[in-house]
Amino acid sequence: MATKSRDATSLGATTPVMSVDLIRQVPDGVPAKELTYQEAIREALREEMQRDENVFLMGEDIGKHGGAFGVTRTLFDQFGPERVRNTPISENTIVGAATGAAIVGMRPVIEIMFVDFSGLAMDQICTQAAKLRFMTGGQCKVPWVLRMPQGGGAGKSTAAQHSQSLEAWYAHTPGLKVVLPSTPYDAKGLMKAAIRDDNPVIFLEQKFLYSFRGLVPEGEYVLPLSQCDVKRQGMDVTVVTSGYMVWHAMLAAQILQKQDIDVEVIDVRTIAPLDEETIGKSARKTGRVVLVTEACRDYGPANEWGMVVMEHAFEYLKAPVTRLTGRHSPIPFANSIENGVWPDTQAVVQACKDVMAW
Amino acid sequence: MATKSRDATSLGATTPVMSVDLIRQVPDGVPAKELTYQEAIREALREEMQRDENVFLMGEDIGKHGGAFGVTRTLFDQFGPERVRNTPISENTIVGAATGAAIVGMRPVIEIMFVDFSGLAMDQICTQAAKLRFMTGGQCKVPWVLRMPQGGGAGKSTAAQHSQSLEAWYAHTPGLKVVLPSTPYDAKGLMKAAIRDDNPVIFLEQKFLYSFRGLVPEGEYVLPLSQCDVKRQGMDVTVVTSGYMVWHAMLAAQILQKQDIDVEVIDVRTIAPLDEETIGKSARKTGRVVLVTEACRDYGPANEWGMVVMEHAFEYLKAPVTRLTGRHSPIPFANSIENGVWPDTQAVVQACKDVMAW
Amino acid sequence: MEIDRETLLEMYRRMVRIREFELAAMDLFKRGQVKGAIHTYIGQEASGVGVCLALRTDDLIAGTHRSHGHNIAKGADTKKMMAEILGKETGYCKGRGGSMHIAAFETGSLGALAVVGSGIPLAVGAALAFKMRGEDRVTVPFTGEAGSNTGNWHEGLNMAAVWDLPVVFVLENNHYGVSTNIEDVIKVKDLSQRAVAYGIPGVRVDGFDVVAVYQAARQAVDRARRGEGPTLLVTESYRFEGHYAGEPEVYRSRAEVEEYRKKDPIPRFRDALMGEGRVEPIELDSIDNEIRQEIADAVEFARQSPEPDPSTAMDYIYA
Amino acid sequence: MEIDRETLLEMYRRMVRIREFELAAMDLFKRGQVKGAIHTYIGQEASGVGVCLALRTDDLIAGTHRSHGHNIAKGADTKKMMAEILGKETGYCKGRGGSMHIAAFETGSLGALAVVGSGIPLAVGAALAFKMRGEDRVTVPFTGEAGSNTGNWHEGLNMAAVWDLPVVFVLENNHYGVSTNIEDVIKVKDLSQRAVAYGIPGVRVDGFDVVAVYQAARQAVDRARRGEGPTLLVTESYRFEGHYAGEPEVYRSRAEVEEYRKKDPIPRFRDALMGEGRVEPIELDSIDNEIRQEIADAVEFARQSPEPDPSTAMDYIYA
Ligand SMILES: Cc1ncc(C[n+]2csc(CCOP(=O)(O)OP(=O)(O)O)c2C)c(N)n1
Ligand SMILES: Cc1ncc(C[n+]2csc(CCOP(=O)(O)OP(=O)(O)O)c2C)c(N)n1
Ligand SMILES: [Mg+2]
Ligand SMILES: [Mg+2]
Repeated sequence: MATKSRDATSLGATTPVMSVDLIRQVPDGVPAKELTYQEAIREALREEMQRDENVFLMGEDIGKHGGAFGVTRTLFDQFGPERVRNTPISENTIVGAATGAAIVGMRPVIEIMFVDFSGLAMDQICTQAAKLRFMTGGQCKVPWVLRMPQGGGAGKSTAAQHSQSLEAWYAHTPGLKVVLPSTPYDAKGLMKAAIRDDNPVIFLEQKFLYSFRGLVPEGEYVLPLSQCDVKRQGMDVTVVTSGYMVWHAMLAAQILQKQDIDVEVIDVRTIAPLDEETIGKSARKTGRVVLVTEACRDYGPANEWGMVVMEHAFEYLKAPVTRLTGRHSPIPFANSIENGVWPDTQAVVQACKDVMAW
Repeated sequence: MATKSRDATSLGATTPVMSVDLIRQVPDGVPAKELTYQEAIREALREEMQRDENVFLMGEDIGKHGGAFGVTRTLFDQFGPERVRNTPISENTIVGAATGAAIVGMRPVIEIMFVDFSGLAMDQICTQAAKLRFMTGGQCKVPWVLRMPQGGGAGKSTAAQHSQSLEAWYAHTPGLKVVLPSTPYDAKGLMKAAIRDDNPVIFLEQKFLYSFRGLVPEGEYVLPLSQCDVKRQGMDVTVVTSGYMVWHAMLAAQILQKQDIDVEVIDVRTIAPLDEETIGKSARKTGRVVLVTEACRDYGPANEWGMVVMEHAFEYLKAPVTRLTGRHSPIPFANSIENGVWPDTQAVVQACKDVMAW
Repeated sequence: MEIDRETLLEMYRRMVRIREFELAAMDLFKRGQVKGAIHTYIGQEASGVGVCLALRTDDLIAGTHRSHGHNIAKGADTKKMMAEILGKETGYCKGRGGSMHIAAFETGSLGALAVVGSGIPLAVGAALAFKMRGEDRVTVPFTGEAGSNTGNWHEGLNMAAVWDLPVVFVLENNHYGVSTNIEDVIKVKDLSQRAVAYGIPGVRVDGFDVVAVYQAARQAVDRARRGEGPTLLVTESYRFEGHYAGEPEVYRSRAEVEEYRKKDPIPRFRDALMGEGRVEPIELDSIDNEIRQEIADAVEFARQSPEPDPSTAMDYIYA
Repeated sequence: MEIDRETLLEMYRRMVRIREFELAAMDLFKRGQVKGAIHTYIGQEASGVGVCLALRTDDLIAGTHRSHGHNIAKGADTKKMMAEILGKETGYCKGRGGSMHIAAFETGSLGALAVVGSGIPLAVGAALAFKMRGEDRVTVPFTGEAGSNTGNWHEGLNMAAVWDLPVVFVLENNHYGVSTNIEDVIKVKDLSQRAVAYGIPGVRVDGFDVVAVYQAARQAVDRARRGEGPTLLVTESYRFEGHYAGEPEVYRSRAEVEEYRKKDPIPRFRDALMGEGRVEPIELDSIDNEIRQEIADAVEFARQSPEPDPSTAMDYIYA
């Protein structure tokens, strides 16, 4: 029997009620405040700009307007037009300029309004910035962060050129680091790490998550790049996922708990370089793995995780690793067919039950 | 025990002697001639241009000069500057112009000199051409072919910006077809199919193969897209591969035969959409699979094949699916470290022995 | 250039049609019935209408994120337009595209691409095809002033110039790219000067004056049709509404907007028509009424239309 | 502008150094000792030398696929240059880059990028950093005439112009992009006119005349240093050799090449120096001899140097 990898097509998407309590990351006792994912990113930018005068922001309409999603709002008033710099519509040159500035010691944090537009900047991102240090035998380094909102959310997205998830393109490029946080806590801690990192870092922000709330420590903290985060421990089945899909996985885990299925949720919050150990360890423990990504299926990011399981846990597998991915299609505008483009809680629940039943 | 996916780093590359006889595709009795991979592509272009006046070529220096690798040489003299059209250095616009021409009924075959430069054209390739038919609800179609030389060959390549294998970027984009032929026979037959196809087709040509010779039928023929080709039947282990790596796999199979290991070689000559059945069927038969690609490892094309095996043949697997890929690194200039960037015959032999011994 | 009465009335009709369509679309948006974003053309009607009335149906436009007006100016059916905006199967793009990708191929379009500048290469390529086939058709890519800073724009104008292609590059200067004023991203004051870099004519015209736009467009289009090559046509107007419906507009003053609203191309043209005494107020009123009814019907049609059937989700990905 | 004797002799020295370096590199290539391609600067020496002598060491250039000459003009060590071309650990890029990516950061470089036009944004960004930090440093991206058709070129000049950045965009017109003559891909005859589109000065100079280039570059560099913004500097010369060593040159006649060789910038400058009587032939001869020896030593050094150790293959991917 062949287990079909399923895209979400068949399963009508349900817009879930995601409670803050679904993911708790701040240890009890540590003073904390509630922030949205968007506020958390802004706070990280603000703190790093205060800490290091070499950090500056560059992008289209990031000034007074605050960017397409308001992430940089108020930073313009605080730091002014030099350090919160509006640019012409020139994606490739925004990235290339960041590279030039980084080579001479700055730490630019740049924004491309939607990851969908980054096709215009692939040369500067993947062919120049990612390779420059290597090509020059270490004569330079390129410490920039490229912020790119990506992804969708049932009923929220805007068709084929404003809704994609493209982490796979960048994760396949040696020399880049790729981050995709799922919570306010991770977003702030990873952004600070990305800014301090000496390499070009692709920082993907899931648009639908901007309004999600979560607890963040009052005090300063920085999270390590290149580590998966076990968002939930479980014994029966491992769900490897990232971004918005983490929330579906957590909600699914809650539901499955009631059915005595104990789910471990691994958040690949740094997509590349990948922390293989954490995935391998969990797969060896549970022997059952479901991969969940928003990106479209073929040649997608879930595959790398699946092969890591293959290489680290083959003889422990009790069922085939299952892919649950975005529909392999451009993203449509109409609700009736945008529904089901992305996996949702129900789809994760079903996939976990299937691997348990296999 | 964890089986490490190996990149070729550790194994010094051997430049193999690839005999024409390694791959025989023309049935005995069928009148055939020997052509190089490059001549085969040129012949396909010539025949299609003679057959259909809407077919024309566009790219940098493809005229008298014949393109960076001489593929279009003599076509300029035969068809003239209108249909063999030199362009300014404007990759994104070359592709976009082909899209516009295709929408109004032409069948442009365009060239980007090295796939490495295609980062400049990703917007027109992946965000426009691939999605236009869908975005417009089928009001148009985009029948173009984008030719891009790619890949390397030990001692032959020219560093980080002229040696990559980037099929994964394009194969991850719904709406595109991606072809990567390994022999003169496939190159000609698939090019003709690509030109006649009504969708945007990425036609990748492995640079090192241009001089490879092989038999091609005297008469006209067209090969189907979206089919894997079983280049060699075997019972013990399946090697799934494409492009230049197919030759290493075939040579490895010959060597392993002497050691009583019977290798099946599957040539994924159309990378996307992928023919999953052929891969699944073979994996169920042999229960042992080695994936070989020139592309760098992480989030690379081999992973899709591996997950297909997982989904179609899990319970038949006698050993973990092994990845043998390009080193996950920008490609260096110096021979001493370019050696081992790509898998070679010895690496394939070793990987097959390992899965047999597992 | 003498413009006949029918053409003048058609100019008026299409401008009003665009205006009423946009007002209705904004109204639907405010009531939460439109998903995603809509970018209205209010204030810029004279630009699209002046240009498109200088075109034949078999000439092709390439649209942008702001192309409701371009399509209607080219003759698109407002029913199928409105249906598309509501994501219905009866829309031009069968609901797959929505507002940002709305394109009426039946009245001459190459599609509407929401990546700024990306429509330009398509127009260049279609024009190349026309030239190669000896057809006297013209293509018109629309771009906003901020779009002239993209690499696409430069590459496209250069390619069309060296090959003398029948393209009229219409650069619509509404002074802002989202929140960014043109002065902050373009140093040259007269955008038509950018034509110098390509050795082609650059023309600048009052984008609030539909007749002036029409006349300038006619010259450029005729030139292109005669095989004499591309022209850069800059129309100067203003975006009366936010970048998208509901956009806060923190970057400009109400006063500035009010100043420009005084130049509203529709009342201005109305007065001009009546002033010349060639048209009776009642004719224009009846046009207004017709259009209002047409748009009301379009909204009703769109509302009643079905969304795409989920079973068709995978259609149109491959031909 | 009065140019002192040392500078004049240094101009001569660097031009000869480039010429001899390229001849040696071609010789090595012909003997199969260089892998990949080499793109020589022979015939264009006056352009790079005139520009780079107008720069300080802490000013930065951005190179291309054809940057042997740019680096040497900026003061690079020919030993490390030759070692890089042979892929040795002692090369500027530790053998990782090779001819097309050769870049001497120690004498002021941002790297050499082989994707045409891709170095321009880097120069713009570094200049932005200098301006933000109040440093009076200048950046110079070199581009060939064909590179001015890339989107990067347009976006880069526009961005530098609107921000008044200290960049001197040097456009080296050698009349060909690989096999393609400039007339087939650029309609405007005087490339400096492309500056009009950005509202910045455009200057055109004889690229065979090192003094003329130097003087034009000095003005543009000083202007940039004063914070008055970028300049487009076009140097008109010619590529004496094939696009790359061994390239067949089917696209131009021997006669055409011979005509241009008569303008060879080195003998021309030699004669000028002696004509003015400011320099004795013997001084120039001794420079020639010094350089020949230097290059012979460089070749020897490169030959003797070790290739990168395989154990270091994964170095320098991440910082
Ligand atoms: C390449 C690209 N960058 C950014 C955006 C986001 N965006 C959408 S419209 C717009 C402004 C366009 O301004 P202009 O070209 O003047 O057109 P207008 O909206 O004024 O009609 C921007 C930046 C985009 N769609 N494409
Ligand atoms: C974007 C891009 N397209 C194509 C090439 C292949 N290529 C290398 S050099 C060259 C010609 C460049 O001409 P020009 O800019 O005039 O520089 P020159 O070689 O004459 O110095 C081309 C097309 C490339 N390196 N990059
Ligand atoms: Mg605008
Ligand atoms: Mg040139």
